[in-house]
Amino acid sequence: MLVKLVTEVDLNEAFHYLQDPGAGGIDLFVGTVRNHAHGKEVVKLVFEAYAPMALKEMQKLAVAAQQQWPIEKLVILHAVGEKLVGEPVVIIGVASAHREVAFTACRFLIDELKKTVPIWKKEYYQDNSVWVNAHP
Amino acid sequence: MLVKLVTEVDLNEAFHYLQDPGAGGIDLFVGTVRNHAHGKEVVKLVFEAYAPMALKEMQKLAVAAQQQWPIEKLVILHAVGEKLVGEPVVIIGVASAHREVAFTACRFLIDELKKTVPIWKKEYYQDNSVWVNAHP
Amino acid sequence: MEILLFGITREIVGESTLTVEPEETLQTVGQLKAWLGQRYPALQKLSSLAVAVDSEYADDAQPLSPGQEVALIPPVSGG
Amino acid sequence: MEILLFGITREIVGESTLTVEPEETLQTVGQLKAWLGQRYPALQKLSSLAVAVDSEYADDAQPLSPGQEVALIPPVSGG
Repeated sequence: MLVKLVTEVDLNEAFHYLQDPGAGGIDLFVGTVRNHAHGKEVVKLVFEAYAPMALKEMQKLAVAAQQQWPIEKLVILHAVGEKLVGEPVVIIGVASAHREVAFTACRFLIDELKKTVPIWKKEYYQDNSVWVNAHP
Repeated sequence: MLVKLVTEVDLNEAFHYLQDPGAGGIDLFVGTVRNHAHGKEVVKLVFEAYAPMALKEMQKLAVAAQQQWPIEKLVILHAVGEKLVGEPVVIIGVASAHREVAFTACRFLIDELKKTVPIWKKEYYQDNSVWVNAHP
Repeated sequence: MEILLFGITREIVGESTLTVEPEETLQTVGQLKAWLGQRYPALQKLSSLAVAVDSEYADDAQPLSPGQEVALIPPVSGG
Repeated sequence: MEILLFGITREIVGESTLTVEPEETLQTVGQLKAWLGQRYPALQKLSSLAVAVDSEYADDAQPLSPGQEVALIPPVSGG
């Protein structure tokens, strides 16, 4: 598995790592910065991570996925720092013999990452900024 | 939408086309040549297409997906010609505001492509070759 | 009438285009399929065999007329 | 004891590390959370507040001891 926090997530790095003679299907999810959220225009995002714990939690998710499904290769890359609209911030990739596994495991990994990995996103709008999910 | 038959599918071309200010999630499915099929070792694949009809059918699938889900951008790239183990042969990409749509539409497109688009794959093993799906 | 052939149908017939003479008087897709099946029994052993007219899937009742682009579509296996 | 702070907890406290003096005698994660909530009422308004000990999520009963790495984990929002 390839699990990293980086300043720039690299789709080619992910794909080259995932290419495998035993893989028939590779699913790649790329989260990108959207220009609107909660009805407001977003200017940029800033990501902050508790790096050692974030890596540990991402590795746990990778292991959980590998225990549940027959996975050939698996990638989790997450960006930290400032990201502008349209830029990629997270890449999840799963290579498997069959595409069902690639889709299902990829979906599992991004869903769980958003629940448990200690990374925080601050959304900057024209007039203010907010730590996402911080308040009810 | 970007729908093409090509000799080499290009992941970067797909991703750059899909990047969109309104997209929060991009799902990319990449089908690659697996080293085994039906219990035999695969040496290479050769893809042949009825090009004008294949493009029309891929465009129909793209339109069907866009009618069903709120999609920002959509890519279908399929290779023709000889492909070796590990090489990509098809790329499906969907960009949407939310990741659920990206995953669901991407899965729909690859599943349907395999059913209706007039492209044929010949699998070459060590000792012989077979047109996939041709016989019961 | 010229019939475009792909994949295993091209290999069964041995050419990428099959010419059907006008005197065969094939008026529908169904008649064309029956005629082909008699001439090339190996076509009958395929999992399925569709016909496309002007690059659209056509059913057996569809009439054939000069100037159309007709193609045999054996079981697809893209992706 | 040093507490690592991230995201909104760093902004609420105004520093990226908070030092808790030994005389506070906080023996469990639960006691630490109660102490923090009193000193920084804004922490109580968060959707959730977890504590990590040695970079693992810890429940309220977990004992605290010197030499551990302790961190506040406000609601995560990666991805």
